[in-house]
Amino acid sequence: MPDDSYLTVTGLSRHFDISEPWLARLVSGRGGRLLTAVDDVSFSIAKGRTYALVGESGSGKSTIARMIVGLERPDSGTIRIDGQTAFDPVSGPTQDSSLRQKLQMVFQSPYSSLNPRWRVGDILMEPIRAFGLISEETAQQRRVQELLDQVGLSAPDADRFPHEFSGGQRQRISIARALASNPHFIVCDEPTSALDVSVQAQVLNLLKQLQRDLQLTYLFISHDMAVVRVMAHRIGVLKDGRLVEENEPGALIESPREPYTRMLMDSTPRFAGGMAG
Amino acid sequence: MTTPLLHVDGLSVEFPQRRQRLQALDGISFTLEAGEVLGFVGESGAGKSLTGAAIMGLLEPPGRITAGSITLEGRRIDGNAAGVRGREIGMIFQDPLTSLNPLRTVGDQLVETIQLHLNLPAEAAGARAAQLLEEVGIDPARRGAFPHEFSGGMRQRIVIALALAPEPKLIIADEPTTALDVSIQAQVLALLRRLCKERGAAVILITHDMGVIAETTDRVAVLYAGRLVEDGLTAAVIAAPRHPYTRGLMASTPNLDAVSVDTVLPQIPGSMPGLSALPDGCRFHPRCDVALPDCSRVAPVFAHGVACHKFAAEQKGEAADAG
Amino acid sequence: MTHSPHTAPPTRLQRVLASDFVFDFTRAPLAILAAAVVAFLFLVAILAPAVAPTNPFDPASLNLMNGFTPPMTDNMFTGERFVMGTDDQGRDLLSAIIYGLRVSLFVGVMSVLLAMGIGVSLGLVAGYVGGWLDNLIMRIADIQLTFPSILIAMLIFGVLRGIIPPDLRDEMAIFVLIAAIGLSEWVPFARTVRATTLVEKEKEYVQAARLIGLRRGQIMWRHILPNVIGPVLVIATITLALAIIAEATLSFLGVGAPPTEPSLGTLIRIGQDYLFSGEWWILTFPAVTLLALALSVNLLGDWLKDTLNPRLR
Amino acid sequence: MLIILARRLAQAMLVLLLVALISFAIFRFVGSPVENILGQDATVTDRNELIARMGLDDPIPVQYARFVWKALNFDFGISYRTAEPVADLIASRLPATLELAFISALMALSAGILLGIFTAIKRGGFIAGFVMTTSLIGVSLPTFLIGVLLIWLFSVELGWLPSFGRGDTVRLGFWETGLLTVSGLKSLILPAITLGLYQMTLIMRLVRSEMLEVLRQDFIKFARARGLPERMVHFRHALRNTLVPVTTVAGLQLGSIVAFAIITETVFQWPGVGLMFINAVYFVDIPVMSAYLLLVGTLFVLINLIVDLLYLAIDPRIRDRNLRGGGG
Repeated sequence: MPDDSYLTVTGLSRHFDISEPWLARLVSGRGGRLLTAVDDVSFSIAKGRTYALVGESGSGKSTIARMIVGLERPDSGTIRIDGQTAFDPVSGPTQDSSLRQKLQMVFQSPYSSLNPRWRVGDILMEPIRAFGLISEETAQQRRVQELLDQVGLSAPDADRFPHEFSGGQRQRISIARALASNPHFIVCDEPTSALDVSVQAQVLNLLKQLQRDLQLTYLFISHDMAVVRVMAHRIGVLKDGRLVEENEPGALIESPREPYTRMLMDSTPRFAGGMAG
Repeated sequence: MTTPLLHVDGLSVEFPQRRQRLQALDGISFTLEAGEVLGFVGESGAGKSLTGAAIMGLLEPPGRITAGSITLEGRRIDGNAAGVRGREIGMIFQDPLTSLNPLRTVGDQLVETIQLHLNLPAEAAGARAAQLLEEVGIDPARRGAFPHEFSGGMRQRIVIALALAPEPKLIIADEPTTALDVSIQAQVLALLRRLCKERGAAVILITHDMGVIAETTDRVAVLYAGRLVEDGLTAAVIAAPRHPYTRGLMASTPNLDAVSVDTVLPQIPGSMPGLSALPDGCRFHPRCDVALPDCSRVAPVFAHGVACHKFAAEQKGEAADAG
Repeated sequence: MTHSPHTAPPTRLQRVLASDFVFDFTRAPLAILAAAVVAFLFLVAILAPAVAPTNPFDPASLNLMNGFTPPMTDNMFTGERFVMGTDDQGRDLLSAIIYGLRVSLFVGVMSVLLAMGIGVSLGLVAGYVGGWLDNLIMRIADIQLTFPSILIAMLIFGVLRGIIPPDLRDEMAIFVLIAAIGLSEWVPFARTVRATTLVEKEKEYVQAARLIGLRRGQIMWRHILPNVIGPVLVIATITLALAIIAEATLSFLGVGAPPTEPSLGTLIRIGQDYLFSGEWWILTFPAVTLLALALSVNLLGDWLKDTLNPRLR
Repeated sequence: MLIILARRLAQAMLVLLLVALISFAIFRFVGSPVENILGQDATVTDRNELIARMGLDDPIPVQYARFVWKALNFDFGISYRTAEPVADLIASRLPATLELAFISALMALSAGILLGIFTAIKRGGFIAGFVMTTSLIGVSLPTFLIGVLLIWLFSVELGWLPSFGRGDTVRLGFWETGLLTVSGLKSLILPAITLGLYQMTLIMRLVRSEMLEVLRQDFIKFARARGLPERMVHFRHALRNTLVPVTTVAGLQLGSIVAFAIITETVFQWPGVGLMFINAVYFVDIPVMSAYLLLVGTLFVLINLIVDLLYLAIDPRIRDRNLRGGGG
């Protein structure tokens, strides 16, 4: 593993128990069944870079994202973040809050990722208070305004409720909330798949700009090859829970080794002579 | 000149709300020839699905048509679309999960549609259903199965079979592949296009995806905030978009052929206005980088396949130069 | 909702006044009427000692000679007049109704609060924590739901009566009644809150809260609870009507409010005995009050349901 | 299918045992059975003898098992109040309640479903709106008040129908029916309406809201888009899907008719088990209360079982989900 890797995942696996209830099993004589959602996945992300996991629904990409941030427990494998062990099979997940503070997540849906009953200011304030980052009230307010500014919103927006914003603006609020705990690493789980194309470009550009300004490391989850192409420094292709191919974007797209990768690209609609990025 | 298959003229749709009336469609006009595949493209809220629903006479109340006419082969169908629904115009919706009645077998639902529209005896209708299933790539032996026993892609094939069953002249497909995985999307679109071409049925394909438009349609109509902003042959529009919105929409679509991760994507600032806060003049002007003073005051006239003051002014300039 | 980034956001009051909720209310005459009736009845009940012509519990105010005086007629012995007439013991019916309303509303409101407290907490826990706890709570709810709440209330009432020594039974009756009705009505709250919690818990804002290390209790209390208030409010209103009716029913059956603290149901029970002999007013006035109360609360509940869930209109 | 049946049966048994446990707890721990039988001034030896005879000194699980065993043999003990065997008491009164409940349920279901469909399809129409508003009065009117008002109108003022009792009855084996005599039928009318009206409004409102929910779904829109006429959309597609959820709740409502009969029976002095129960509550006649609970519990579990199986028969999705697992 290269020394500059920020996140290293080794042999990550996750199974879901989809067995029938015991009585039905008893009567039918069938044993339990496991669904393998993630199967022995290993990769690492260099500091300040974007690694994209691309795959279709059911490929296990979201499960990986959730395991890395600690929302779900892996069955096996290790996760190391910034030199610290975040999960290993022996000691389980670390409860270290300084580690948790370093990783954040931006979710897919701009509608359900913000609590509709909370004002934007309170939403942004929550991580600041939860991690005890700033104790003084006016400094907290200042920080909220700074965050809003960073994602292209204005100070009075702090007093509004999420439903007063468009989808793109809500996704900006989501990003601001992720930034609130001064993270080094952000998992972006399909952050633009629910957005309109013209707004998607804004959000993607914002993520890129923040990466440059704050030296952030991204794990970018998507089903869209074209989006991944413009975002990632390295791409991993997932199929049925396995990492089938991994490469630099240019090389991957020009000469995919796996037929699955080629099929994914061939079925991505594009327009002839298309406008290059 | 022969009568076109479908002619929509000045179609306006309104949704009365608590405090105001929202004008969801404003003066949409277009023509569709038999066998043509026309794409409607636009972002959410642009009114593309509403246009489809209005043609079918399936606007959700309290939405209603306030102006304009819809003619199918020279007959007015606005106001009495029930007569042509299914029989002459078929429709396919976005979500194949919910489009089929979960409590009845797919064969049942097919036979029901066939018998209703084609007046066939039960046996012939059954045979016809089996044949249709075969055509969309589903084993006819599975006609006794319930919708939940099929995968998403299979279900959308069944929906296509249902829409084609009465041999309609026009199919309106409203985001037919948005809910499906990319690999299945391409197959379903290809199937839809092939079956319609074979039967000489025209298609209105509603989508937000420029790539889908480029690969599937003959002609494209671009909608923005309830108005038609550009209309033309797909190849021509993609090669040289005339409306700044079309241009921006295409430019901001990420592309597999991008050069490097470090480039900034071209973007349109802001977002499409909600129906309750539509700007005066050209509805795109607050986001437009080439807006003229007139744009904020006067709605541009739709001419030469585009509704744009800037384009009209350039045309005039060229004409003057030439003259 | 329109949004322009540079105007100052409206204040809380402006927000409330401009909300669709208030807008719809001002355009629903039936809802306004119902709200007015409910508010009036509540006010009368709260101010009972001040607004009732007499205190029906004060033996000094009773004159047996006044018994069975029809409404708005001079009593043939004493010459007194009563707006709504009197009952068998010469009690002023209007006063009895006002005090009865007080008992009915007190029992109704308290039992709804009890049911809501139990139901909302159990629903939140079942929905959010899940697992065997969820299974246990929901099985109990299922079983209880199979039995109509009035039967459950009667059963609880009967059991509590069995436990409480006979000499305390009348004294405790009101509280037994509240416990019986409250315990019989928690299930709809729990089921709705659980269903909403199951939906909310999967939403990404809850996961975002987990990511910053909030504990389960904090997430339930701060994030999920505010989102279940809408449906809980609707159920609370409907349950209030149910509780008022349940109380009246129990009292009518003679297993509710004690004779020392007659509720509307008790008054109707008394009135029924005199229906055959032509003293119609003893039954009619309490019955009309009860109906007006239950109907208004139901109308409000119905309107709330439609407004908070506009798809159902 | 067999598996589901087995699971449902097992669940039903479990619930029944639980109901029996509550019933037993009431029987055993509410008040003192010994005092209730002997009175407060019995001697210690008398008491001890009774305790031993009733087995009250055995371990609680043994007592519970004995209670269940006795209940299976229709032995519910002796009423404290009338000193009759509770089983005889119930047997003599059950036909009256069941006849009343059956007629009311029939009325409530048929009228409720019809009106529900009508108000859903004609939503926004004048008559449907009127029916809906009126139904709210139905929900707000306590059952006992409906009864009292009916008595007032039809018995006191008009004198057309009897105000109390069951009228003449005919004995058919062990079953005493009032359905075969004119006076029996006349006596049934008012109580049946009283009992059925509230249930009818509930079922009507339920059917309406379920049907509206179904009518909003995509497959209905797609059915219209396929050109199916409204009549077919409503009756072939919407109605069946509506009846799936309605079945469950309607089943529960039917069950509750038996319990609501308590109120009606009190108002009309109808000699059924409800009237028996209310007297038991009033006089703290524990054995009767506990037996009634057991009886009603069994009835509800039975109805639930039938509803569940009906559900499985109607909805193929449930059938498969249960077979494939994940249910519970």
